[in-house]
Amino acid sequence: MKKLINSPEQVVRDMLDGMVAAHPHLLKNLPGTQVIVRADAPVSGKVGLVSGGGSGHEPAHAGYVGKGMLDAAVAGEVFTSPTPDQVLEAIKAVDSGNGVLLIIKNYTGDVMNFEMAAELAEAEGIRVAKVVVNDDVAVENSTYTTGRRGIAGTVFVHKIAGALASRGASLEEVEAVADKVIRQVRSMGMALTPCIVPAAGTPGFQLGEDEMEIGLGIHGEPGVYRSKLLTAEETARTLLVRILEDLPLSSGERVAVMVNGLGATPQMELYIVNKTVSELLEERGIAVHKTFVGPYMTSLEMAGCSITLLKLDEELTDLLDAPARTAAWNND
Amino acid sequence: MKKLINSPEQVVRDMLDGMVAAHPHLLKNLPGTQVIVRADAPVSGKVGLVSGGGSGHEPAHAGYVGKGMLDAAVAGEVFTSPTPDQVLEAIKAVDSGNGVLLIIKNYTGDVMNFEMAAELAEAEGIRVAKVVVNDDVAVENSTYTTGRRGIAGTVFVHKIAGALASRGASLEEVEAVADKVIRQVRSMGMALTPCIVPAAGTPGFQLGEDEMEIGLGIHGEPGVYRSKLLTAEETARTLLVRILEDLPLSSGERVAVMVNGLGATPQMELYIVNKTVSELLEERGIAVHKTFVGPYMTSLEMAGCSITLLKLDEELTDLLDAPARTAAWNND
Amino acid sequence: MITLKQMETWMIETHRILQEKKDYLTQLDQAIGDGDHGINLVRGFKEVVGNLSAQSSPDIGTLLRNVAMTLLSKVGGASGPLYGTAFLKMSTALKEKVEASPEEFARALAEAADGIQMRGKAQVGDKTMLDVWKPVADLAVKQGSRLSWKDLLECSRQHMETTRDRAAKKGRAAYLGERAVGHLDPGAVSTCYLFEALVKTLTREEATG
Amino acid sequence: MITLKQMETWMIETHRILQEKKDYLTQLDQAIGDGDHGINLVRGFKEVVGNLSAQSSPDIGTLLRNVAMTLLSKVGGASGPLYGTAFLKMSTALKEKVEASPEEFARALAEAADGIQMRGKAQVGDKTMLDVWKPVADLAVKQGSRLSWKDLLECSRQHMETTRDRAAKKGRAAYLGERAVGHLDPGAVSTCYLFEALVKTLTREEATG
Ligand SMILES: Nc1ncnc2c1ncn2[C@@H]1O[C@H](COP(=O)(O)OP(=O)(O)O)[C@@H](O)[C@H]1O
Ligand SMILES: Nc1ncnc2c1ncn2[C@@H]1O[C@H](COP(=O)(O)OP(=O)(O)O)[C@@H](O)[C@H]1O
Ligand SMILES: [Mg+2]
Ligand SMILES: [Mg+2]
Ligand SMILES: [Mg+2]
Ligand SMILES: [Mg+2]
Repeated sequence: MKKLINSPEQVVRDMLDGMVAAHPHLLKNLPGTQVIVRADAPVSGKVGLVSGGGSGHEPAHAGYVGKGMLDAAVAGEVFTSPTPDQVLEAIKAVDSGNGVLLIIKNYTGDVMNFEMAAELAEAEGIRVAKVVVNDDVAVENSTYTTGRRGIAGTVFVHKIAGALASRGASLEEVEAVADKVIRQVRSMGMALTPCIVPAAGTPGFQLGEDEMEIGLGIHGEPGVYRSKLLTAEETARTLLVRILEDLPLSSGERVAVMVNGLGATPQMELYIVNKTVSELLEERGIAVHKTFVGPYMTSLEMAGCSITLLKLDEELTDLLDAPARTAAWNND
Repeated sequence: MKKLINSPEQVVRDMLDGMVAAHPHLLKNLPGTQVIVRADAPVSGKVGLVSGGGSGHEPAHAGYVGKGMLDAAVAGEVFTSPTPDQVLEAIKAVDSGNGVLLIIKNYTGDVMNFEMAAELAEAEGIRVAKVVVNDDVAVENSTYTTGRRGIAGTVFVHKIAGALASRGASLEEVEAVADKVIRQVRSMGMALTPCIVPAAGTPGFQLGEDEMEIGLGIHGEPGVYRSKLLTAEETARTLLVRILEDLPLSSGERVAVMVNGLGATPQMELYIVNKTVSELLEERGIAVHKTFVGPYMTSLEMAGCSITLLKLDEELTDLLDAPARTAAWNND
Repeated sequence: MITLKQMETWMIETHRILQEKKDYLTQLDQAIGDGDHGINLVRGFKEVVGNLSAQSSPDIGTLLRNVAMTLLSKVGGASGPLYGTAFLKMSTALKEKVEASPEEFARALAEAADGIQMRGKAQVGDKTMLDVWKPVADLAVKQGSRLSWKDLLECSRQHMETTRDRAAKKGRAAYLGERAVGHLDPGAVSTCYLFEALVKTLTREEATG
Repeated sequence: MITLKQMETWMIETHRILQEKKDYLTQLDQAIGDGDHGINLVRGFKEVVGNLSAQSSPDIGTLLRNVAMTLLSKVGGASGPLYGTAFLKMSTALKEKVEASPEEFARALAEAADGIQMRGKAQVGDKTMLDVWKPVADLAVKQGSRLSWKDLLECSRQHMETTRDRAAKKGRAAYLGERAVGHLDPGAVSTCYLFEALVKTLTREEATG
């Protein structure tokens, strides 16, 4: 295991410290916790937005804390949902009396820990709403099972719900727009290499030199199936076709695109993937409003990418374009 | 070699296409070239800024083309300086009559190719000035040898010269401020893993599981020496101490910090490195004005990082903070 | 009767086994999950054991409540709320008891299993820890005062084994579909260790005490 | 006399050898540079050879000028401007010639070597291609009309070998300091191939023609 770390036990603590040190005007750490909140939290008159999950997805989630996006991010251990007490601290720190929306990625652990925190917060008189992001089309969308995972599409939920909240909308309105994004966003990922959870010290799975995993999440787990190594074009096509099966788009409709790097895939390769994505969308007459290419929701040092499409209407377009200023998302 | 590419011969072309497809409002590709220019080039009344070099450093250099930074970026083959004819096309495309500044990283090839282009442009009546960035303290600063390399500090030159140019300064003024940044910026890098030039297909060097390279550039070359694997703290200290030997800073002075990822090192590890950087600077009483953590100047899929310090005065601070809007740098 | 002291020893023994099996649990979770199950539980039970000396509990209910709160705030992931809920339910069932009869303990196990089901919304057969908790609790309730620890351990091991040949419906393994078949569920295995520790504690003390 | 046709064959032969030695040049450049030297030169000379049929040149000067322009616009890196300059200088020295005497060719080589030195600002001994160009040109000028292609090749090989034991002062290898000692300079090796191709072309033609 070759990593720039001090010790496997310390990675989350050190990372949060290094992050706050880098962005002191944007972020602060709630003392004694793994919670990062906006430097100016709680923002009065505004619904608070809290997200989080296991660590190892940087810049998610603390990189999206700031004006126009999240108010707090709760960092669990690597790939391990944060505990209810930590989420509760985040909720309390960002509530200004207008209620708090929890943006949860659909994993059993995240859902249970955030739910328990919500129960505790409500017991303390704070209004809490929850949305659960499940954008990964690689897995079956079934109510009998865990259902779909939340992956990179979550960042669009942060952005859009954050924009509406910063305009002073109510908790119900912010929850509704978050739900709308969730209904209209789909993603799928693949990996060329596994990653190593620092405390485990060994890769989550083994891949041959000529193999790749298709349809995997962001926790170093294996994918839905293994494939021969594909070209960038074949890879993009495979992921995009599956997404479009699930989110039928007619010619003339508009989307936002995210080509997300999983941690070790450089910008060059992501742009090569985007070339095909943009060509395939153009072929189908689907208009691309904006494209985001980079490491937005990673899986430690995994090599690979995911593709996300968000179907836009006027409201979502306007909120996506609204200003935001965070460590990892900056637009004016 | 596991990469998301279509073929080794096509990586630069595909990457540029994918990049322009992602940022059509910001960037355009000069037909028949590997030159990316601002969508609104040439900007009238403004000195044009041209940079570039081999590919494989993405988001450099095209990621810094846009309002407040570069007007054009010339992409060579992977790790290979672009040819004079390409650089000439860039110069011609961005000159609005106010002259063009070439920002060159100090490599024999880059210097020679850009110089030849400058000669050709001058023969066509365009005023051209050149600055050569040599921020890498890992190598001896000697006039008898090639001298120091240009690495991540180059991005600060783009930002600051770009800001001054966008305020309508003259070619001489823009050149002078670029030179000032070059005098005040120092960097040093390290790697945990080598990278693979696509057309070569094999790694540039081999490293054992418990080894790292210290003091290396951004072209997949070996470093100045090989070391046992160090912790993030030891690594940060090693690089920073060497930088501070070369750029003595007294307590109370101000710097901008860049912790740059080489391509495969995720944001988590970069923040862990930054924790130590910020602590060491604080110990010495050096004030950090701003910190940039991320993949700004990469070396394909190399794992590792570089640290850059830029000594600030009032002028540089103001220009660093000035608005810019490019694919990889966005502040308002 | 089961004593407060035995309950404490149970926690120490659980921590010891988990520590010993940490890498194995990691491997199981790497195969069909995200590789952190052993790490999560060891982090939690280490804290539980550390707290035992710090905060001495007057009764079993208090002890198990402290265990629950520690697990809830230290484990995280899916197993944190699930084990936390299980211990919270047991603590309520054994509230203020300084010792417990086998029937009382069996009822506490049944409450714990129901708590896991309520919290995780899984069914038996979904390839989760519930696949062990539920049959073990049912057996204990059925045997009542004639509760055999040997039978309980046997039952726990057998049901852990049943998770191997199933596709998962809940938890991370569910994402793998058929690819999960052939692998034991890590939470079922850790549950089995919890019961091993229990049986080892109770039978050892019976023998010596 | 050296003919226009022979100059064309020289280019074809150079491309053939470079193609054959591409991986070796890559390895040499990986050891002390960035691993692209073979790739760069093959890209350039492939284009040179491709252009031979497309644009037929009336004289040696024109041919070598076309070669120079192609190398300048296709090779890039350090070797592009250097080889480009070398051929540009040769083309000027052999302007409008349809054939060249050994003395004339020797003078062209001397111009080329000076061009490389002017462009790259290196000294002999800096562990660059100049370490081969300069002594080879000097020898050719010295021998003049009695120019022995065998001696020229010998000289080129010997001086290529001298780059092995030096630390580099110019080019990327300079960054490595003492770590570069023990490795041949890739540009010196490719220069040697250029001369191998030349000698092979000229002696073969002499033999048959
Ligand atoms: N809905 C559920 N109901 C019961 N047990 C579950 C459920 N989801 C997951 N589990 C259990 O949790 C275990 C995984 O725990 P752990 O690895 O610590 O958490 P995570 O899956 O969040 O990484 C699984 O092996 C399974 O036994
Ligand atoms: N200043 C110089 N003068 C002469 N030759 C040089 C100089 N710098 C580099 N070279 C030659 O160029 C060769 C490297 O070429 P190449 O690998 O194609 O370019 P780059 O170094 O830009 O990757 C070196 O082996 C050396 O022979
Ligand atoms: Mg987990
Ligand atoms: Mg090169
Ligand atoms: Mg797990
Ligand atoms: Mg080279």
